Amino acid sequence: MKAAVIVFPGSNCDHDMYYVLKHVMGIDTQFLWHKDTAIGEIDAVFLPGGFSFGDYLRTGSIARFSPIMDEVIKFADGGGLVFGVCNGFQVLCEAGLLPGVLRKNRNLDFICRQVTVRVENTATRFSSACTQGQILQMPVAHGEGNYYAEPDTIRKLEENRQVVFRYATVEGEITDRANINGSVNNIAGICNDRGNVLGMMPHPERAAEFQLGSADGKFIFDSIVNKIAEFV
Amino acid sequence: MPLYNAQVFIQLKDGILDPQGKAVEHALASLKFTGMSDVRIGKMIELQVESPNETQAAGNVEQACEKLLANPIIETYEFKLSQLNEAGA
Amino acid sequence: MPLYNAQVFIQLKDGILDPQGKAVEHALASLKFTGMSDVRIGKMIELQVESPNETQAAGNVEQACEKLLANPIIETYEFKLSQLNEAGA
Amino acid sequence: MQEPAITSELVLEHGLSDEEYEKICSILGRTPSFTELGIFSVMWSEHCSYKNSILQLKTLPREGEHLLAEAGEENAGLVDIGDGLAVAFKIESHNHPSAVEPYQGAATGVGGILRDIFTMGARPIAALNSLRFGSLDDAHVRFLFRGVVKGIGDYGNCFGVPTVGGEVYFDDSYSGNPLVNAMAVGVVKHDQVARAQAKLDGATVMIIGASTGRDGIHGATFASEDLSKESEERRSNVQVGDPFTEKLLLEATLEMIKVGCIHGIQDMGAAGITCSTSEMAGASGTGMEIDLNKVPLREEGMTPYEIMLSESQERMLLVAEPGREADVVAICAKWDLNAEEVGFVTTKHDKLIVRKDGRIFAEIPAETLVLGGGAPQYVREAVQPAYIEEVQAEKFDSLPIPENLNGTLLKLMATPNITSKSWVFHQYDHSVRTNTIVAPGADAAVVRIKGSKKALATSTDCNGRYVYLNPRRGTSIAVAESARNVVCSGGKPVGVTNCLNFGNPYKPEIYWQFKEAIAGMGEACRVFNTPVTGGNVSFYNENPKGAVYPTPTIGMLGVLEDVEHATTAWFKNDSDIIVLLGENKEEITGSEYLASIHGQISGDCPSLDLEKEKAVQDACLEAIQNGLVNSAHDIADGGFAVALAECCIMNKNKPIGARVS
Repeated sequence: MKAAVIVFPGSNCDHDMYYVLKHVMGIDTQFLWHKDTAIGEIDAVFLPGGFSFGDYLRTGSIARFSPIMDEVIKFADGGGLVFGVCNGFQVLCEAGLLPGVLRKNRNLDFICRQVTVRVENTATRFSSACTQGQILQMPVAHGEGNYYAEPDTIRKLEENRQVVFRYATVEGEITDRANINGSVNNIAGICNDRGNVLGMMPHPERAAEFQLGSADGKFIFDSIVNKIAEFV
Repeated sequence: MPLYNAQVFIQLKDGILDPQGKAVEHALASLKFTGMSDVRIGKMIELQVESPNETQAAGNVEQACEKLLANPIIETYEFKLSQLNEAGA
Repeated sequence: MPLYNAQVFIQLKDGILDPQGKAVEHALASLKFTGMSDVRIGKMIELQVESPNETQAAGNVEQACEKLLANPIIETYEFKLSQLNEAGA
Repeated sequence: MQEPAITSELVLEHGLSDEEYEKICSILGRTPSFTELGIFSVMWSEHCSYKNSILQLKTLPREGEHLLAEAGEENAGLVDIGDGLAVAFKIESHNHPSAVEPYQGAATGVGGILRDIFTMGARPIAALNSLRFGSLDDAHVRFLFRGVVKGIGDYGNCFGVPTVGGEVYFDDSYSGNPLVNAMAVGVVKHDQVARAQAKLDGATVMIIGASTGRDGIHGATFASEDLSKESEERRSNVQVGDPFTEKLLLEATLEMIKVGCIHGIQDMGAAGITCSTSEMAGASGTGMEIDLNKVPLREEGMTPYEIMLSESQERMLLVAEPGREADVVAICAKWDLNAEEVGFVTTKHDKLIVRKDGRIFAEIPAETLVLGGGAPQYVREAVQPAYIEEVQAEKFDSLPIPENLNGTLLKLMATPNITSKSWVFHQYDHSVRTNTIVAPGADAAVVRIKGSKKALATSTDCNGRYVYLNPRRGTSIAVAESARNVVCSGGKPVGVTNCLNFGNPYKPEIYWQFKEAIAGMGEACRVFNTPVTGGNVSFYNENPKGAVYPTPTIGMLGVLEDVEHATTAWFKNDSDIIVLLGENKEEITGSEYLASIHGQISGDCPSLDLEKEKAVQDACLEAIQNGLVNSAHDIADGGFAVALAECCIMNKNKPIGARVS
């Protein structure tokens, strides 16, 4: 399996994603610069967290026009696996690869803390190693993670089971208290209708080693590796 | 080439929750500003546009809003143009 | 009591660095929007003001800008008032 | 362009005394030009020259076998931690700008300290901040506090450095003049260390990063006057930070150092181009000629005076390796940054020569401008303030014991100075870079170093009340407490950086507090073998009512030989044994209990036996290193009862009880 982590000016979790893929998961990983115009022999493209272009104007609104994004869109249309975390999720929405938008957090402040998400659909290339309803602990660190989409988009996402992760209590209930940033239906992560593009606000790469407090994020990376193995 | 000043106003679509507006409304009340309500926060982007004529200038600004400046899912935009100098000045 | 609609425009003072404006200007250029320059990002705050008359409404909005809406150290403000309904409507 | 003539008012307005002005004239052999007057005023300001503090600072222990850079020689302290790695760390203040514009003041404070770290080639891996405000009941204090926290968060989060620790204190003494001290820690391989040098004759001098505007002119001198009404009017444009450009500057700088196209580099902090050019040339005993026409400007019509004194953020001055200028431009272009050749280094003379439109506006021997060179150094008169005897005489040993002890403890736990600050640090990204082993809210933060078994522990500490009541012992306690925090987290204290926040040094009582504090710091640092690697002095922290508490904030760096030694403070298992190391004395003078329950800030500060403290710390560290310890917590504000309560409730998922006799 070969993976690529895209670096936009302002990305600051690119090294973190690279470290987990290469040193924790042992995947052959390389960086791609936002001005590159070819992805090459890659099985999975990762859009890391950070403040691409300073998050100016709107989070991800400028990164979405970087030359590499045309290639990412072609790669996704061709069925390639694309995974966006935090700022990466915001860029995927602005680029139209995922529906909806990430707005300012409900409490208007930046939030960095451990949260729990519930696995809603294990039949995806990003959650196949999880069990239905499984609780995963991992950190969030964002100022704009409040997911919104028009009502009929939300209905379609729910009907097609494209909502893959939801903010939940430690006991696994979906409550408003567990809803860290005000997202519609506690949505923390969604995939596209084809299931090959996923965006999520929580950071699995910051919870892939017990030393950092939780290794639950590894279930997601395991899912990706297993699914690629099936395809390749 | 004539130079135009464009003022682009970007606002949340009606019906979309505006927590920032609500927070400001709350703060105004606590500072004893009575009678102030329905506070909504939006963006104002000002820029200068060099263009052969006003229609083309407007077309350019429209394009910029559609492509970059506004997010159609939750925002609406409108803009005003004013000429800054005479042609070729 | 008559109801007024206030539009408050808040901008950075001249000379104050506007990193956001710079980034948007750069993005517009890379999207081939030629001739667009001097991009400045500001805020537009819309609110409704209940007040006996326009002068008092203006006074209230002025106070709100000085005290809360604008940061006098790095921002300037201006506002427009328009009456929404007849007195007591 | 006609520069204003030099008048005595102009000299005074530039904060220069008559003797200082005479010294300038004798150095130049003539009266200075307006631009030269501006340059001297900023370089000889308290902020840049340390003129009223350097002679005291020199009494501090500054050597240590692990130190790779003498204190003050480089932009930040540099400590060797083995495995071919060195750690750069420093703390700096941005108090006055934050009192005027809290958000930008705090943000640019973080930006400045981060640049001090990566200008040495080190990648910042942890940031801390030590904040002090007036009482939260005051609306203006709440405005300042919210702005400062948001400014620190927005800058650090966007830049991508985890904010992992620090402290927040609220006391009326700080109202009107908040203290905003920002600390940063970075790691660098020995062969990647960059120096602020300009030794090569003919080497090209370049400015990289943001364009220059009229930001913060008088910024440096601004911090050297009382924050009074007149300084309000003279406030020019506030400095605005751009963390996005700073992140690009970081990546470009590290990339240039890696490919070896940089001979010397220095960040532009206070006094911008003036300070970086004169310090680099002055330190290397060379001259430097620059042409202001080549400086990328953001505003029209800027005068040489304004360009030389501008404090626009996110800029660096570098001297390229001969022939590698194109590499510098290429790397900066990749990161969309300016990279302009503005002049050259010369060994033919030792002057800083500034030209614009072909005319010389400044020609000054560089060395005469800098600390350790020609900048003045003073010892001021020190007089023990009258209040010292009065407060230290009060014993409070007949105070009634409150009947409702539980109620008192709960009240103490709820005071702003003791209660959990999670509502603050939850606004800071503390897990970016996936190195954070012990997150904020603990005694010290612990961050791992990828590729090495070692880890770093850092903490900032100072109890301003103790230092007010007894400057010498209060400061020793600050060092002891910072070391204790590091030890409780499993680290061995190796070095200190300090941020000395005091009042007006020209007042003998204030200077007495300063001298005593430095003496106390030296004593403690010698016992703990933690040399002072550098830091910052911020005088004139006064407001119309009087000086703030003397607050010598200590930033302590500790090294964990093995990241597995990382220890947290909360109790872990049922029936674990609780051990008290050291003696619990019945001292309440100067305590939080006395202040918040009895409304008294008086009595001498608690006693301290430095040798005993070292023994307690060594015992605790050895026990941790031998795996005997599940948790360790230092007893500080609020004393024994609060420390115990904290150990029980700190872990929100698993609160646990305790019984002590």
